Amino acid sequence: MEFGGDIFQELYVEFMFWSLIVGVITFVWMIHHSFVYRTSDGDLSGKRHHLRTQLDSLRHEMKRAGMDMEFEIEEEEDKRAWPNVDNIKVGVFPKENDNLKLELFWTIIPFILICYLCWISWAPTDAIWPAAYELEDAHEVGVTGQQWFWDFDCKGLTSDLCDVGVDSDTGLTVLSLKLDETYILNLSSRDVLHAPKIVQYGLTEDAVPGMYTTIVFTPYETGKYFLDCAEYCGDNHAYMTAIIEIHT
Amino acid sequence: MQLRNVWTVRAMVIVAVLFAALMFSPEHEARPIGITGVDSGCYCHAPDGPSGAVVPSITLANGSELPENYDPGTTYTLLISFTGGPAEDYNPDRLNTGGFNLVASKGTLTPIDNTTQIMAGELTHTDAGNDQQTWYANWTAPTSGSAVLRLMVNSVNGDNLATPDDSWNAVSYTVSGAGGEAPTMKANGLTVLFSGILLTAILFAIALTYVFYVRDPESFSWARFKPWITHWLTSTDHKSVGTLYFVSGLFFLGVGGILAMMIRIQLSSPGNDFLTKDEYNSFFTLHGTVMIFLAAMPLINGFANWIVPLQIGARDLCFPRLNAMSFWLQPAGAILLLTGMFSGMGADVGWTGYQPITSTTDHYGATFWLGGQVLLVASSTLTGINFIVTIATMRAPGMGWMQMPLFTWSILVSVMMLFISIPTFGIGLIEAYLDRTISTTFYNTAAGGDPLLWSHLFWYFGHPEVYVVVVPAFGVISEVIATSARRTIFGYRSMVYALAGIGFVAFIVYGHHMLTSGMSPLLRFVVMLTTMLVAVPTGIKIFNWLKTMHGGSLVYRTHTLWALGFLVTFTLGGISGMFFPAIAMDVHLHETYFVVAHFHYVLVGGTLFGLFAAFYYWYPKITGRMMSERLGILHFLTAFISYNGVFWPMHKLGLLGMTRRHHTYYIRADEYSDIIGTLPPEAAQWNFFITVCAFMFFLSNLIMVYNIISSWLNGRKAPADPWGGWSFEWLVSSPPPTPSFAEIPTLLNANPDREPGRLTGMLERIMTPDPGDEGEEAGH
Amino acid sequence: MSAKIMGFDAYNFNFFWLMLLTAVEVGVVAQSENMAWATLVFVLVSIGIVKFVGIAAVFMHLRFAPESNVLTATALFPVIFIVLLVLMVGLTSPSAVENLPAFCRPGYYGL
Amino acid sequence: MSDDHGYHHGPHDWSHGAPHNSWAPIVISLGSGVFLFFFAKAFTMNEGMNGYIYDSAPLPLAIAGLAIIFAGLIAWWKQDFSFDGSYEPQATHGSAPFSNVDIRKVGMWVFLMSEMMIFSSLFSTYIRYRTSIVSCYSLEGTVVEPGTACWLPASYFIAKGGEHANSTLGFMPDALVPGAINTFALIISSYTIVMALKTAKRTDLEHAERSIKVRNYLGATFCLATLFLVMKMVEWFIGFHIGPFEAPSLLSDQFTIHNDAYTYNYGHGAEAGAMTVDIRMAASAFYLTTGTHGVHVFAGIIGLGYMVVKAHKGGYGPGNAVSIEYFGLYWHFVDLAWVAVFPAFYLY
Repeated sequence: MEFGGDIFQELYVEFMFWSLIVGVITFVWMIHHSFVYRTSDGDLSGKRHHLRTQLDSLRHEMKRAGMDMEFEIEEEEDKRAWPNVDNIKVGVFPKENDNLKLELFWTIIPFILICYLCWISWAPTDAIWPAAYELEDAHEVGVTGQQWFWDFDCKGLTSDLCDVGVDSDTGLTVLSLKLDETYILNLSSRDVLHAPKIVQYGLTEDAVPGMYTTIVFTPYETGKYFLDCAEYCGDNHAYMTAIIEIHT
Repeated sequence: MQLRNVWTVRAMVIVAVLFAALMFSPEHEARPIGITGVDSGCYCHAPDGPSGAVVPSITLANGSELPENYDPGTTYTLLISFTGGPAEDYNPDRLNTGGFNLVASKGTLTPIDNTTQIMAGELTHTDAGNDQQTWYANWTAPTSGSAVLRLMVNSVNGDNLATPDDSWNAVSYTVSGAGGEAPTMKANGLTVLFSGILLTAILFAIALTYVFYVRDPESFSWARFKPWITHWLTSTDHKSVGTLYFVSGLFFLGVGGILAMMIRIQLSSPGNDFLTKDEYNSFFTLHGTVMIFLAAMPLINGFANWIVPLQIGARDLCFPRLNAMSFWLQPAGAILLLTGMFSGMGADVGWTGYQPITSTTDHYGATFWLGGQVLLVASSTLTGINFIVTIATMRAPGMGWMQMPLFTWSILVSVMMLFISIPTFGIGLIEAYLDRTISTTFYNTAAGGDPLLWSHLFWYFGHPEVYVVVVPAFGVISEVIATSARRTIFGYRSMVYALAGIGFVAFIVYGHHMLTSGMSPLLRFVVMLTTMLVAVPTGIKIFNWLKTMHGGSLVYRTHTLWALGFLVTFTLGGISGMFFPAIAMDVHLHETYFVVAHFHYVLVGGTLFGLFAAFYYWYPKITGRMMSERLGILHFLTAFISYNGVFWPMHKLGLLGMTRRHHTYYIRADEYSDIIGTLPPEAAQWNFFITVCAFMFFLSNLIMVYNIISSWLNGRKAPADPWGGWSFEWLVSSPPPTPSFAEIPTLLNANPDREPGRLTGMLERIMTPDPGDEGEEAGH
Repeated sequence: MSAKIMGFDAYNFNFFWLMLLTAVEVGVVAQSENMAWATLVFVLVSIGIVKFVGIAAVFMHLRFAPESNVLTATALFPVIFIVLLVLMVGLTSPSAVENLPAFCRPGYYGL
Repeated sequence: MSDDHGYHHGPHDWSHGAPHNSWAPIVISLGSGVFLFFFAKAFTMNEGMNGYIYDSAPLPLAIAGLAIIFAGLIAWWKQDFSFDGSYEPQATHGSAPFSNVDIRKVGMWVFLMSEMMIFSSLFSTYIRYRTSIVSCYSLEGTVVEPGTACWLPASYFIAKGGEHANSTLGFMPDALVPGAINTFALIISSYTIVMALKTAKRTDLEHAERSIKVRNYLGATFCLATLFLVMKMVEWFIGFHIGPFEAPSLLSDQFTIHNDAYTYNYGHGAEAGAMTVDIRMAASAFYLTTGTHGVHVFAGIIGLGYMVVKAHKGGYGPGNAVSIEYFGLYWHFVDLAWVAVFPAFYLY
């Protein structure tokens, strides 16, 4: 199983796909422009003709706009190493350079994209946050955080369904659960915020003192899984770990 | 031509050398044992407080008392034991009777049989040692200083659960040593930090003094020095205050950098003990706070102070004394923030200061940390008033809202966000401050307090805050790209609307920081949808910047390079940001290094790169000297590459589930080898690589500091308009006189016959001055 | 600034009514022993709003002054953010995820 | 370098010859730093042998911090004292829609924006807790788990008279008297300050006579503001024992932030009973919000003190009457905040 669980993987691949498309568009565009339109002072390498024509068309426009008075390209302006396409001048708000269609285009297209992304990230909501009525046959297990250890409570489930022990190699607390059973991990805390993070299944939820939060957890592979604390809780934050062992 | 062919080549060579150095740097071995487990064995079986029934004790193996004074270096065999409690009451067969945990402040503890073991530097029992009430261990006395042995035992009824009838107790013995303190051999994190800060401060002071000396030797007679220092302490001129902002901002950028370096040393290998847990926690807390509040925002304020009045053609901000005050509140706040560190009790709560740990941590530095931030809130409020009012009321004739330079617009938007959102943060801080002092109960869960209230108040401010620090960078990039491409910015209006859109959206998305926090599910759902909206205005801006280059003639100055670098890193950061609002992904990515990578890509690659671009762009205007392009390009190449080396791998680490704010991490090796979800061994190599790159990044920025100083002393004299910008700051000489404008200029407009769209027209009817007023003098 | 409301000087007029309303407020509360709290709250809120408007409009010169309109706009600018603040901070209560309202779920739409 | 003394353009501080440099900012800032530092040191509870203890030794230093702030304020005022309204800076013609509005007025309104956010944050806190914590007040007849945290609003003591419901004065609970007086005091003070503004603008009076009237109006405002704070102290700490009125203070009613086992007498007659509940949260919200408002009043008193002195020296005339208006804006806002705080915390 890949990190983060299956739903995460599916979404991740989808998002990566669109990210790559956006990234490639942006970077190709940027690299192209920053090479094609490059110059350096005192040199119009390559683009002189292109720019000159632009300049002439600009002059022509301004003539039509009757602005030749104000917008005569002056001597020193003309001697400048680079053509002043938009006739930028200190103290003058420069000629506006925009294109409503284009701007609307890259307002709407991203909007459609994020609508799609919202849609696909909304889809698995029921799987991540199941409604109460979907959890009638789920087993409730209490997980209480306290500086700095996890305190599991099987709430009277049979030791086959849920059992608490100590791992012989690492000395960590072990919560052993049964494969393919749905568990509601009922989180709370005795002192400060904690957050059990079952890394491999990509599940995190804060354990908040004074209230109950839940993680719905359906193990679908056997093994010993690592659980650590994802909400900063003091000195031994890093040592606040446990093991969830899934058996058949 | 020259520029591209010669200097870049040299820079490339240096980068190649750096990479070679990286490649041949000794490959790092994951520590064979990984990390060994929890060291909290002593709280674990007993939820309630200590009980007097249990009597722990430490004696020497022969039963005699511990000595008053130890002989340095000798090894004592300790007899650790306890009596009383459920171990004897309910536990006749003496199974799982209990355990202990012994901490020695000095000296070393060593197990002598299989009943005891060392976990994370503390001595505790093993499973084999579970069934007894006495244990033996060796304690080797330190060379000097008095040692405290703190013993905690618990006496349990053997059911492996934390039931109330289990109980524990603690006792400490102090064995004073012979002779005084000897220097410890191990590098103490705090010592290193303070040496670093002290070094930074001294170098800074020397550099500044040297610069001022060289620029004006006479000022070093006391007669001249006194008015000089008095000016800097009391000036309310926006330029002087801006310079003060730069000085303090750069200094604290250094401090935050040193903190980051120490964090990276600690993480360079799993189970590293370079920092203690306490130090590590305080360091990442203060790294965040210092970088956001004392480095990024002062630098932004520095540019805002310097450039905004020049750009809108005003002689100064409208409330200069308030402006000076909002600067001077910052050092005062900074001292408070860091006070705790000086006593090794710095705030250890993370820059978010989540409750209830902020109210309950025994590091009293946290109280001062809160107080210091209250001052910073006051400072930001004053800054807000000043800039909003200045930009709203002191614009030169002819400069309607839709003719303001984009940097001014970005400052206006960011200051608006800050100003509207920061009072909530202030109230949250005051509540927490009072909780810690006069013990009100806002975040005391026993009294019905709700820790999430703090998260709400904090993030209602905190999310606009991250835009507050990045939006000015947008403004800078807009100016730099347009000027370097010799074009007007593409889609000025859509840029403005995008800025405003970002400013508003910031307030309705803050909940995505709390998607796993247990806040109202409905609100979580709403922010999951709204958060993605942020992508639209930022996308508009990025595409407009790219389109601006089209048909332009891009000249590669240092600030151009930084702007392009900004485009790369900020696009990457923005894309990675799209992963969080999706709940199914956030539950995995929450509080992992993927988050760290994301917001460093946005804050360093966004804000800091933008600020660097601004430094190279406006330096000539501010100092009147041109900056060295050679050093600038060198700085860009080294910094950009090492920066990506630091933060790109963090994405991978985060996806693998490396959790942030841990002072160590778990490698899938040895006894962890069969535990799925611990980090694969190569993660240790990646962390080492990150550390090396982090140091390269840190050092590469010294190039800019050197560049600033050397160019200030002997750079070419700068013309009024070195880059060919259009806004008013290029109208005045470099450096600008005081007051900047002998007479207020009037902005001309190159688009007289432009018929606006419907929305624009409506806005313009409200917001553009009547033509009749053109050319009149501002003020009275 | 000597504006008139119904012939009276604006300040005096406003002052008179404010005093009266406050008296009513206090009186209502004094009698609140025998009064449904809904009524109490309703009275308090409505009187509060009236007093609010009175002070802001007359004493703070959001009426009867040349620049009143733009300043009123300035004063009303934060209202949207205040509404957001009260909605998101004041009126949400923390809860576990299975309490997500059904209409937020794909299953609710048979998806 | 302070070479632009008497530079007669630009902002308020530059005009009327006020020096361009000022010690006030750095002094005030460091003063507030000192205050916050030693306040924290004095009031941080350290774990002692038996429970938590305060160490009040640094308290004088916290007060010294306040003194430093005040010194900074005086430095500030000395620069403004000579301001006679000439060169009142106005928005440039270019800056629609604010063209020609006094800049200080805009500044004051922008400042009030952040004040609004401050009070709405406080109210969000209040609403969140009021709606999420079960209210003892509405529990008449029902018994919650003893010792649980529940919400006992201050109005239980103030509006309903709490233990002392049957008041000697027939029509209202005694404990409401200070709050009622405060409400009227604030509204009257709002009136007096606009009257001060109106008078200062009158051109039909001799300067001396006008100055006296203005001083009297401002003085009246000052006294009413002081009365407000005194009444607040009375209601919190001292209690109200005048004539027929017999109202104990909230302190003597045990309505304090440290009281985690408050004995609450609920119901009347048959279902009457008592239980211990934890009312610290209600008390915290009450004292923080009303305290914040009180701090605003205190700041207003300090400002009024300066203005009274200036008016006494004949400092106000039609030229700079607007200064009174701008302080008035702040003062009216404090009144507005009270209009919201009084019903929410004292009456309901």
